[in-house]
Amino acid sequence: MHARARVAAARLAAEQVLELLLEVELPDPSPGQFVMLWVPRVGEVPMSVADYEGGVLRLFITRRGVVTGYIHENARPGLALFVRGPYGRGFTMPRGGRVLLVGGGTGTAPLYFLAKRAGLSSAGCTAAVGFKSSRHVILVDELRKYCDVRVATDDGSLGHHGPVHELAAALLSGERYDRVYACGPEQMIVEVLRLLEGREEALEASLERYMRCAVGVCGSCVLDPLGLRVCRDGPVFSGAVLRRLHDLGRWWREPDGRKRPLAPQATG
Amino acid sequence: MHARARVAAARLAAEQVLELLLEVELPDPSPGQFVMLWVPRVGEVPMSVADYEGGVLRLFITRRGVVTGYIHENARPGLALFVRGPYGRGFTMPRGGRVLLVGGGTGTAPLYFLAKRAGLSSAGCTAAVGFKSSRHVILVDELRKYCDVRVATDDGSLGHHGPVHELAAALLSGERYDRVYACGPEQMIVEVLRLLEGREEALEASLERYMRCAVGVCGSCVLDPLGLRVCRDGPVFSGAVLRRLHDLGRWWREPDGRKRPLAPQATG
Amino acid sequence: MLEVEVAGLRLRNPTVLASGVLGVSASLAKRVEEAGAGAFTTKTVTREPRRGYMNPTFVVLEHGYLNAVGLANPGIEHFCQELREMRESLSIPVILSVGGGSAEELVEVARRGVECGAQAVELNVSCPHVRGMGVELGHRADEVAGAVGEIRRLGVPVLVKLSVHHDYLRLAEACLDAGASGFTAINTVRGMAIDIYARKPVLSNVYGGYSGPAIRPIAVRVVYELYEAFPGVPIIGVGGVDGWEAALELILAGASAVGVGSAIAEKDLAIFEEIVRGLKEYMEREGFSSIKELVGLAHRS
Amino acid sequence: MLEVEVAGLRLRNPTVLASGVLGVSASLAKRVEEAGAGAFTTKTVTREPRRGYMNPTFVVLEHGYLNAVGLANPGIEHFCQELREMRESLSIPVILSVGGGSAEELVEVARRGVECGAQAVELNVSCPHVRGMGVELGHRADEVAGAVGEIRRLGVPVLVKLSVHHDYLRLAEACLDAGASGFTAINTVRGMAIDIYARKPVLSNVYGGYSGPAIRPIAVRVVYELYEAFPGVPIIGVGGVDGWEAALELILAGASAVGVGSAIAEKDLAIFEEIVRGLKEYMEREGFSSIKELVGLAHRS
Ligand SMILES: Cc1cc2nc3c(=O)[nH]c(=O)nc-3n(C[C@H](O)[C@H](O)[C@H](O)COP(=O)(O)OP(=O)(O)OC[C@H]3O[C@@H](n4cnc5c(N)ncnc54)[C@H](O)[C@@H]3O)c2cc1C
Ligand SMILES: Cc1cc2nc3c(=O)[nH]c(=O)nc-3n(C[C@H](O)[C@H](O)[C@H](O)COP(=O)(O)OP(=O)(O)OC[C@H]3O[C@@H](n4cnc5c(N)ncnc54)[C@H](O)[C@@H]3O)c2cc1C
Ligand SMILES: Cc1cc2nc3c(=O)[nH]c(=O)nc-3n(C[C@H](O)[C@H](O)[C@H](O)COP(=O)(O)O)c2cc1C
Ligand SMILES: Cc1cc2nc3c(=O)[nH]c(=O)nc-3n(C[C@H](O)[C@H](O)[C@H](O)COP(=O)(O)O)c2cc1C
Ligand code: FES
Ligand code: FES
Repeated sequence: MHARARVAAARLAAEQVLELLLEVELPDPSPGQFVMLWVPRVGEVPMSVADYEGGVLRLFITRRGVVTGYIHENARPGLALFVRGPYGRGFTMPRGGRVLLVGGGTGTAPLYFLAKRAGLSSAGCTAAVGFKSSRHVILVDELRKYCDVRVATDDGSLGHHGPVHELAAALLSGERYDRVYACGPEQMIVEVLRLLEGREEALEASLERYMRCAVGVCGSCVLDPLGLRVCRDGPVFSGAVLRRLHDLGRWWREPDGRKRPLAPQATG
Repeated sequence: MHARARVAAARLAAEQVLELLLEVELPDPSPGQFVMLWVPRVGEVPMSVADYEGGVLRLFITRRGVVTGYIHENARPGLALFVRGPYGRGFTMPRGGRVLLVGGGTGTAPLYFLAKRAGLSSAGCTAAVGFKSSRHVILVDELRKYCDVRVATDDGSLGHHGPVHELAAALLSGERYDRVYACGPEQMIVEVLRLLEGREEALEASLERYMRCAVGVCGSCVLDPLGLRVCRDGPVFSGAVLRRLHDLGRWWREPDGRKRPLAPQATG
Repeated sequence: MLEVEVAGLRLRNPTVLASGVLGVSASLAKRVEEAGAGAFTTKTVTREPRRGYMNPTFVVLEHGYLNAVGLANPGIEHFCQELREMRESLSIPVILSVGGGSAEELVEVARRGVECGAQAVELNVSCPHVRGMGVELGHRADEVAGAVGEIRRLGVPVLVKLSVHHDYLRLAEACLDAGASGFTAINTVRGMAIDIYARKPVLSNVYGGYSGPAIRPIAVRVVYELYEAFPGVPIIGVGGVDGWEAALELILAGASAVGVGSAIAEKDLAIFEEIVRGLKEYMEREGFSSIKELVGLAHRS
Repeated sequence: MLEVEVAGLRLRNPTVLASGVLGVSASLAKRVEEAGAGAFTTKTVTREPRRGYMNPTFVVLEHGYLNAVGLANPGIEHFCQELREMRESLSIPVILSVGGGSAEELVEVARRGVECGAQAVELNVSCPHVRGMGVELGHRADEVAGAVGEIRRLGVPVLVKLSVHHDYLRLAEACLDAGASGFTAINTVRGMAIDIYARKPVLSNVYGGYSGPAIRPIAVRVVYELYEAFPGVPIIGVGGVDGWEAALELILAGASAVGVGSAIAEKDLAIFEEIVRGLKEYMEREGFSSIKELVGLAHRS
């Protein structure tokens, strides 16, 4: 069953991105894990954990369709939402060494959670984060506590003008890292994977697929040809695995199980 | 479900009384508690725990009808029986002071278990135990390790000639005890209760009734007028409670729920 | 705040002792009242005494319980005395559970029971383990409805106890047409257990009735369906009530009161107070002033 | 020692992936084979693609699971490709679960499925949460039997998946007369859950199918009854298999093989090896040399 999660605070953190603080008792999530967020009579959707401390769960929710739209319009303190989880395998915690985080949009959230939980510092952590524009930026100031942060925007309104993988490319050309963590649009992950080809950095990246059960039973979220379930075998996968996933960057499995070409905007 | 209980040893301890040693993993029983012993395709009956140590459960089984008859005829090492429990409330453990045990027949078994678990010694414990004849005696030698034992037999073939409550009466007339524990035929318990009338000794005695569920649900074993269930509120009751039980020594509830006068031999 | 009216019976709180569980004697009835129950249902009583089946008749499973007691009961003539005593000593309503192999028998038992003091009759046409007196009867909707009609004339409320093994909506409708006052749902679900070391069925009767927390989702659904199909008709929700949350789930589904059965194996009679306290605290926390506001609330959008 | 034959299919061990659970792609099928399963059942496939219901479609309960996925599937035409890949990459048998609203539809899907490589057909006439394609179909025994007869002519074994919500013995008999090769029992049990704080049903579809350990006693009973009524007819026992003990209980009741479904939520694919190892060790300890000796053993005295 779900745990009741009362909205403690809800604010628009950026354009189309709602930051939710939910009071809810959960088994302690690890960075990269997600929860299923149920809005009674509306729907249930997967959301990455952006933080969990003192019984307060933090989520960043991009407005997309029915459920996220409803939340954007109705979330105010006191509203009861419902959560189950946390689910999935999160990131391997970095043990020393130099770390590069590559985030796109709300994909920055789980990376922030990772940086915070791992207690990273800008000596060991560089973060390249990309957004559509300066109005879409989230978590950058907070992330600076743990990492040396570089920002990119699609329209050049803040930081590097261009996709975030270009920032990553520049960083990678000047430096060797021990681990690279990526979360964001799947095309971004494909680019990062390409950047790391032939290099020694261990990559871990988080994926999204349509989900139902979230516990590895229904098969809705499976990735071909390895038969990996995003909800249980992921959502975080290693670079070695990602390279063998033919679906990556190409195919999205619809609720009926058919695959359609992955739209560029499939991820927040 | 039941736990499998393999017969490790089965021997006729006395006339019509089989001593069974069963290898079985159970939650540790306390003296006065009982188990439900299931013989597949034959039946299931309640049996008092006579000992439980090192994963070996000891029972003393008087031959009565279908189930006990089957066990008497078929129990040999290796036979699989099945046990659930332990159930019920056992005896309050004596904390120092002088203790009198009054046992009749296989009713001696739980008293022996009590003496052993409480670590009594003949300085603090006197036991009066009665049997039909010298051929029916069980546990007397073992009980001597913990108590000063007096034996009575109905036919005088060993010890006092007469019912065991006469022995108890004699002991009580010469001495004050802190606690009296009784287990045996219900008429014996009635007699002990009578002996203690107006005296200060705290009595605890164990009763038997027809049982089904053994967990306090079905109501088969209820005693009037207090509505006490032998399986759950008992089988051990205090003297104060016993005095208020009109059924005591008078009525036995049949499997159909009707009461019939308690036959003198209703207890082993 | 917890008082409810169920089919004309006034209950101080919505907990009811379910049939077959401790309902054999006035002495136990008194204890159940003292433990806090809102009403008391007797064990199912038939015309003739029944010994029931041989042990094992009850099995404790991981997620529930199995029983095949076999409708053991002393017969209505003998039980009459217990009923009289119950009425003398209890202030909570006494519901007589009635069983039998035919409409005639049901009516006969009910009539005698009402004479002896039963304040309501529950027709057990859904016992899953007694041939001829159980679920089969519930399949004969017309016959059951006939019995309902006649018993109704005795002037006491008549509840019909339903089973998932019936076409319960159809049976319910037939009974309502005949004047039934409400429903008790659900009886146990047919099930069995085999011991993997004995390699034999555990119950002497092989099959039995499955109860306990495991069957709650099934009970919730039947109650929800009944409430939807027959709004306003009182339902005693039974099945897997093992605490206040479970009780509340059945109430939200549409039950005006909830029966407590095999959970007594785990929590003993303390469960009644636990449910009452839990419901009260929930209502205070969530801002409800009467339990009636919660009945069927899950249906409203 | 664990090899079994079920309706002409040779299984290296008696574990089968149950329908609807991971059965959507050849890639998952391969993983299930690698995890040790003896056979693979696909998700139920219909003629047209189905999106299924909105989330929540799956609820984790205390004693089991509820789902109302709504027979989501890509439709047989699209699934054909997955079937071909399954046959290419798997060495364990692939059972195609077939759904539909009529005998005609069932036959059409089965025919295409067999063309694409399905080695056996399982008729899902017992999904408890899809109107028109579920349990209702099972109530029309003649129609189902008709479909069985036609599919039988395709030359593959036909299993019929039964539900407690049917008159399953009657349905089974009609199907056997029409040439059914065996049965799969049971499908999920209709149930529902209400969240006591949301005060709403959790599943978007309100009702769903109840699975997991809680339903095992119900499954054991259905399997036991089928074995008793139709000795020698193979049964895949499904319902609450969460380890080797549970698997064994169904085997003793009469199942030649056992389906594993929602337990994967708790134990993941490791459950197949766990069952296989557990059964082997049990057989060694207890002195059995072939699992076949255990099938239905609880019936013998
Ligand atoms: C592991 C994981 C973590 C996620 N974390 C976040 C996050 O932190 N912040 C965020 O804004 N979004 C996140 N998402 C995406 C988020 O789940 C979807 O945006 C959301 O489900 C859209 O729901 P909707 O009803 O508003 O949109 P709809 O109109 O229903 O659909 C819009 C899009 O979202 C997809 N979608 C809908 N339901 C689901 C579902 N159950 N599972 C996966 N995709 C779905 C649709 O396929 C479609 O592409 C995550 C997704 C996954 C799988
Ligand atoms: C708490 C308790 C502890 C007991 N401890 C012992 C013990 O240590 N040693 C011992 O020899 N006996 C003990 N008994 C009695 C024992 O349970 C019966 O002797 C046994 O059940 C007889 O079974 P049967 O099938 O052989 O006899 P049956 O022919 O079935 O019946 C013979 C007598 O036993 C009674 N009986 C049968 N089944 C039960 C039952 N399920 N519950 C209660 N009474 C039953 C009958 O009513 C009848 O009086 C105990 C009983 C109880 C209630
Ligand atoms: C030991 C036992 C005996 C029962 N006997 C009866 C009975 O005589 N009549 C009846 O209508 N229901 C009987 N039931 C069913 C219960 O009244 C109830 O419907 C069922 O157990 C589900 O509730 P629970 O999960 O709270 O136990 C019995 C149940 C148990 C466990
Ligand atoms: C998520 C889920 C989806 C299911 N889908 C189907 C299905 O499509 N077809 C079918 O015949 N059974 C389906 N079932 C039922 C299972 O095959 C199985 O009969 C049932 O779950 C009982 O087994 P279990 O307790 O091992 O889960 C589904 C079960 C679950 C949990
Ligand atoms: S969502 Fe069901 S397997 Fe991943
Ligand atoms: S044996 Fe069932 S209540 Fe005591």
